[in-house]
Amino acid sequence: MQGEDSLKAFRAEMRSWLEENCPQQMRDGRITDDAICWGGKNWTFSSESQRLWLERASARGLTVPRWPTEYGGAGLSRAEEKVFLEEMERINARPPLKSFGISMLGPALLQFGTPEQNRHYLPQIARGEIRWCQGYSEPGAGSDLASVQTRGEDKGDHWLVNGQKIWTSYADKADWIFALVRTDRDVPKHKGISFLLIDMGDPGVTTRPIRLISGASPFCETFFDNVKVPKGQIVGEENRGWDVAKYLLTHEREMISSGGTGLSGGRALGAVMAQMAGEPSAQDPTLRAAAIRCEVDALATGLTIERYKDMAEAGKGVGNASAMLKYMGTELNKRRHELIMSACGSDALEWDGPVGNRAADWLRTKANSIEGGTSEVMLTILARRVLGLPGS
Amino acid sequence: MQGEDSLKAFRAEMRSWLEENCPQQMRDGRITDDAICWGGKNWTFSSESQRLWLERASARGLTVPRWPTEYGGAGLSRAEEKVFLEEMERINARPPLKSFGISMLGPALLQFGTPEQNRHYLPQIARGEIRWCQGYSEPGAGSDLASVQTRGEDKGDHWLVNGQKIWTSYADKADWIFALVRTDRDVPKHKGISFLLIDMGDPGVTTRPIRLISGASPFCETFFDNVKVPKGQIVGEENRGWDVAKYLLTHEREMISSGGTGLSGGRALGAVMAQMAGEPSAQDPTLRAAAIRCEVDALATGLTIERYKDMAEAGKGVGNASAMLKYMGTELNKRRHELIMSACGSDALEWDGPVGNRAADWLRTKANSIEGGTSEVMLTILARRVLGLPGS
Amino acid sequence: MSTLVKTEDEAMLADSARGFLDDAAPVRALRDLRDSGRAYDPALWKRICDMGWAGVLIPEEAGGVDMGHAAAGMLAHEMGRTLASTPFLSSAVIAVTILRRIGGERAKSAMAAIASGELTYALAIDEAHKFAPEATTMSAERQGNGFRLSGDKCFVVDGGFADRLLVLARTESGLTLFELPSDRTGITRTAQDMIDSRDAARIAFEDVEATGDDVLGQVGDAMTILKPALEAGQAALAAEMSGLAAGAFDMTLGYLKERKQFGQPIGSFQALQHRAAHLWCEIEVTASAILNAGRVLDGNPDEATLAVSLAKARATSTAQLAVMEGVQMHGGIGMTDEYDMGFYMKRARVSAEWLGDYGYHAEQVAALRGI
Amino acid sequence: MSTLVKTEDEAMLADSARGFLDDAAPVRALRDLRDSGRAYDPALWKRICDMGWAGVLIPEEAGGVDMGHAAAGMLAHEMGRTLASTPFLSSAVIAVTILRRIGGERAKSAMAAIASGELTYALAIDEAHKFAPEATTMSAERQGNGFRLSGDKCFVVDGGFADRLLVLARTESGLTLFELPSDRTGITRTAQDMIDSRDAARIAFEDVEATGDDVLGQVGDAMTILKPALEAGQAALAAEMSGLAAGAFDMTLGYLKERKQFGQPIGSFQALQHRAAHLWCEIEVTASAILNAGRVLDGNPDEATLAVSLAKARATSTAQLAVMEGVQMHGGIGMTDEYDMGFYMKRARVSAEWLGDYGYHAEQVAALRGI
Repeated sequence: MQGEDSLKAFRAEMRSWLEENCPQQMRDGRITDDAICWGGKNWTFSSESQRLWLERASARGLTVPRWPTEYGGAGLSRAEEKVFLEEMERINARPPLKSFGISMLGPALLQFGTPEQNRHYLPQIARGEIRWCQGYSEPGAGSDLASVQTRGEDKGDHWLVNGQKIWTSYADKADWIFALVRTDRDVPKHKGISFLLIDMGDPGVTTRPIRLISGASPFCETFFDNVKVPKGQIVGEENRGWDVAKYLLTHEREMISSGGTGLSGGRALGAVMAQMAGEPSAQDPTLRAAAIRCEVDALATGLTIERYKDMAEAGKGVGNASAMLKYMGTELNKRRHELIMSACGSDALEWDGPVGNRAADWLRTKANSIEGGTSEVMLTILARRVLGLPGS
Repeated sequence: MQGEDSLKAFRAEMRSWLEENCPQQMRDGRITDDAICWGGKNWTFSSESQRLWLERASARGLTVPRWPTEYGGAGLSRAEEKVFLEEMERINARPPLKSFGISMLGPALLQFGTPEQNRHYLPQIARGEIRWCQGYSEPGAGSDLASVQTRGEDKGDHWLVNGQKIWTSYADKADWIFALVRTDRDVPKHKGISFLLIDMGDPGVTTRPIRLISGASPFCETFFDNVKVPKGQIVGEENRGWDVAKYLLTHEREMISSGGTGLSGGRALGAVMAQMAGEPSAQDPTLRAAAIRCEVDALATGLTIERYKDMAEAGKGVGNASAMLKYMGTELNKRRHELIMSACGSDALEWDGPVGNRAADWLRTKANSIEGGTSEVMLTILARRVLGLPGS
Repeated sequence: MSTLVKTEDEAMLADSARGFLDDAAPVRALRDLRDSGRAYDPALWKRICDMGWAGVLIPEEAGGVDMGHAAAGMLAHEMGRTLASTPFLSSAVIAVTILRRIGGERAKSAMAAIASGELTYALAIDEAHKFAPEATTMSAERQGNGFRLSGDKCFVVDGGFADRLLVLARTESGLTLFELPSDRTGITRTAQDMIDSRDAARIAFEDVEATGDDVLGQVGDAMTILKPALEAGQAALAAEMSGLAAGAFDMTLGYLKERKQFGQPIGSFQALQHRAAHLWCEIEVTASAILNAGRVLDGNPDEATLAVSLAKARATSTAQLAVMEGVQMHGGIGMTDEYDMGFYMKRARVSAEWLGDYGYHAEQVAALRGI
Repeated sequence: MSTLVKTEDEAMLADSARGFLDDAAPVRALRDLRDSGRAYDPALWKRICDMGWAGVLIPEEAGGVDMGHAAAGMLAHEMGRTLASTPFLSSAVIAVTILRRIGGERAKSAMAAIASGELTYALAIDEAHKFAPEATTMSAERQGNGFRLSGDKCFVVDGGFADRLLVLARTESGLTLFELPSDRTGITRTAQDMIDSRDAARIAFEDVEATGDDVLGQVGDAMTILKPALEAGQAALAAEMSGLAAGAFDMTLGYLKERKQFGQPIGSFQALQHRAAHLWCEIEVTASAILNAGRVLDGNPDEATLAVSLAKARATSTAQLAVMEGVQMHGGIGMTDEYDMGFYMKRARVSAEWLGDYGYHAEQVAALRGI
């Protein structure tokens, strides 16, 4: 554990760094998709402030605060990261960069990548130069992620990849994809899978956006038609890609769970309700009671994310229990958005109405408990692997 | 359908009959176990009023309003019964008699009994002379009701019964029991069961009360040790007792579901809360919101019981859908009592405290969703038999 | 004595409605409307009027079939099942209930025009994000023998195309209901881009002139005629939502039986079975509240508030549960626009708000039950 | 910087407490007490004091081990797991927090007496069916240099046997806290027959004389010292309830694995698996709120209200879910007195009410979060 004094000094340092470097325009606390900087080769900054903020933060390693400095991070401890995030929160700063490279591929590379791979890919992620997407799900597979049909034929120095992925987030905007590919069809389904990195610009890769009920198309279908993937672009061992995928799913669960919960993270539902709808307490006691219950649960869930991070830091692996974070976090987020819709009443029933696109946000949350493993899959993981209940 | 005029006349008739015949003391609306007249050979009336009320009501057939007059009923139509119950409710009258003979055995006899059996047993039930209990469950069987081990050996003119029942309500106070007994062990388990009527006074029948978490002992274990049951005491055909049991379970479900719900039946939760705890609305908005939701659901559930009765009257059998009434009614009753406990606060935390024995009532409700088929069994029945979902 | 069972006439009506709608107005029709940038199909409404549905509450002498509110609910239920986009609630239920109460020749001919499909109505009542008629601030200032109306309405369902507007405004002596042609000078309608792909409008009133003839009922006493109409509308909307819940549930049940995962139909998994069974129970219980509301409106309309609010509250929570379970049980495919489940979810949300949300109606129940 | 993980010292304390309680105070011990007509076992408390638990919040110079509120919560958690009937919360948490704030030699020797088990305390605060300290009406009238107390208290937990009573009463200048020996003239204690088989009493005060020395803190300013003590008590009670939930859950999980029905262990049924997993999630989330409350009380006690009310609210709903699922999943056997689950259910109900129920604490959270 770190001394209070050194943390106090670090806090002062961060506070003044943020004061000097975070552009005023980036201090509006907006974390909706349209306000976020996703980076990538084709990224168009929404403003000069957004560009500046990414440039300055990544120069200081603060797009990926806990990564080693040699890979573009700031090498912060868990306690320091907490302080940094609290100081960000204090001035309502937007995150300088958000990406699947940071939240998903990065952690997997740090665990399974070769030093060469890490030196090559991680700094590009940290600087927001390459935008990544994830290629796991396939049509018809649903919750059965390991039933991978996309096939990689061994051609000596490369794999020849053919097949189709679905639910690839922002594949149409991504530069690269990390994908599960079946490289051995003669072994049980969890065995013969490899974890490959594929350039979306390669010949044979095409995408088609999927229109969602919210009207937006954050997901795509992605097609591979005789795509050549050099052997160096595998993470982990050949046919052991499921290990990488499982590790990464755990991270994904934590990420999805933490959307806007927590004592310090995210704005309270109550505040949103009051801002949106005047004084709901006076107007609708039923809604207010539900909002209070949601707030109680959100605060406790936020603390649980903190606690699990603290446990991980203390070397107490949480393993399958991370399914709890995913389940509770996403179900809570759905409840929260139902309540926000209620608070906004008919103002939220229009696309881009007087309170913004609340309806699209609300509809988007319905996918939370499906993507990255459904709530039902999470509960089954917990029942079987954490509680040790028998199979049927 | 009956004409409005004839019903109006009937209502006037009932009103004046009740005015003349229902003793003042019986107009306090109490329906808790200790206020109810259960009847039976050893019944001790709690007051002269209680005795008189039973005598008068049964003389008029109104302990079993819908049974034929030849069997001690009043032969009322469904619409007339509704009117009668509304008039009872209007003056807050206690039911003159409650018994498993009325709610369970009677309907089974009316469906499966011989005319001789009906003439013998039904009038005794209607007059509250014989108190019945139910012998279905056996130790260890739990929800698997058909796994009957109690055995009846065919001895020519009688069966020799040996075995043990559990969860027999008030067996220690009952005069007779209707029980499921295995009379053929060589056929699949639902087949070789018979439905027998057994005199609890016969040699070899003993009971042992089971103490519950509420401190009360409404249930017993009942033991049969070489009990001789004459062949005439079977309801339905030999080895077809499961048909009778199933028919009766449906009735039981409806009965358990209807405890205190409905637009006209039972007092509103809100009234109880206000009476018990002053103005909960002012004191605890969270509790009030939950009470309102409970009231909404209780009113709708009560209407559903009405609707199902109307459907049955119209010849539209509800069959397995009655599992819905049992499930919804009992879960609702549990919620209601949780809220009543909350409304009463620490006053309800004593046995026989300043608000009576609320805690015992509350704990008693926890059995509602277990006895007569658990909520889980009801949901499975609905899923498989009503919704047609496949077995696993 | 009426019972909580469909009469034979009602059952026939509901059956024929189902047959017609499955054919003429499946969810696909709403999707096509949306994709072509429209919210309403006059041809469909005309066919429906030809079948007499628009006259379900209209006396026979005015060209209706006069079957009552329970029957109207059954039609609404069927329209909910396929998300048929029609002005049934605005015109055939709300406007008709008002006109019928008012009576007289003018009302009679207006009803005849509704029955035939010649005229459509919309109710302009909301001014902010929540249903709160008593809080209406739109002003109707006395001016000579008439009035001058100024203010803004929103969430006027069917207001984008309706021929006539029923407008609640505040005069010196209190709330007053006006009937105005929607093209009267000073009225500006702006279509709202609604998530349920149905019609709704914001309507601005700028010094709109109204005469005494435009007043429905008594000046300053709108609620006497408006309250029964609101309740009729709420009950019919609850019925529509119960149909919506049933439609979403049927789709989900079909998927549970057909979709395989880990080598088995997902409907064989006990957790999903229990949730589906629970949802079915909620739908059944709500159905009772809906039918009861119809019966009470038909038999004792001045004492219908409890029954109606009960129905709308239950329908709201049940429909929301049905669509949430529907999307979740479908998994990813339920999230795609290509699949119909999303249309159910979006319509459930809009209906949840229209004419009073769960909290509004729960408070009505609470007040009447002394909680 | 403290984290939401047990320190090594805390983990050792919790482990040894679990070992001791499983052996010396399993649920069986509470059952035996009840069956012998007693609510409290002084011998058990003496053994616990000998291990130093009563001194967990007491400074070392007063004979304590001074491990803080998080550690106190861990002890309470373990006592909750086996439903150990002890005056830990009343004496070692609530009374000690007050005495420690007051300081001085008298407080120090009182704390030493608590640590050794020589003295027990009870908090006499409730006067009606709900926790509402600010609404206290019991009067403490000025009389010479002292006061004369009159009024009735109820639900005084451990009040049947405690040596000393902490009594909240209202003087002319406001709420004032008194410490009185429970045998002072004019005090009458009546045991309440509690459903959780633990000790509680109604206490009547009839012209009870108190001197200025009997006042804790300032006259008219009880809340300054009482509030931190209430919060310490609420946090420890929440921790006890989290232990109760864990104990009930462990028993249920064991049953799910062992009990067979329809030829399979019932824990293999997916619906029960999902419900068990959901309950486990709720327990885990509540555990975070509990540990956080302890950390905040230790680090920033004057800003602990949000953390404490969050913990008590979550602990209440979680414990109630755990015992309801526990009884239901056990089926009939869970309803019998012979089985231990009922003891958990009854204790959960009493703890739900003590020191503020869900609604009370939810309102505290709402007020602090601006809802």
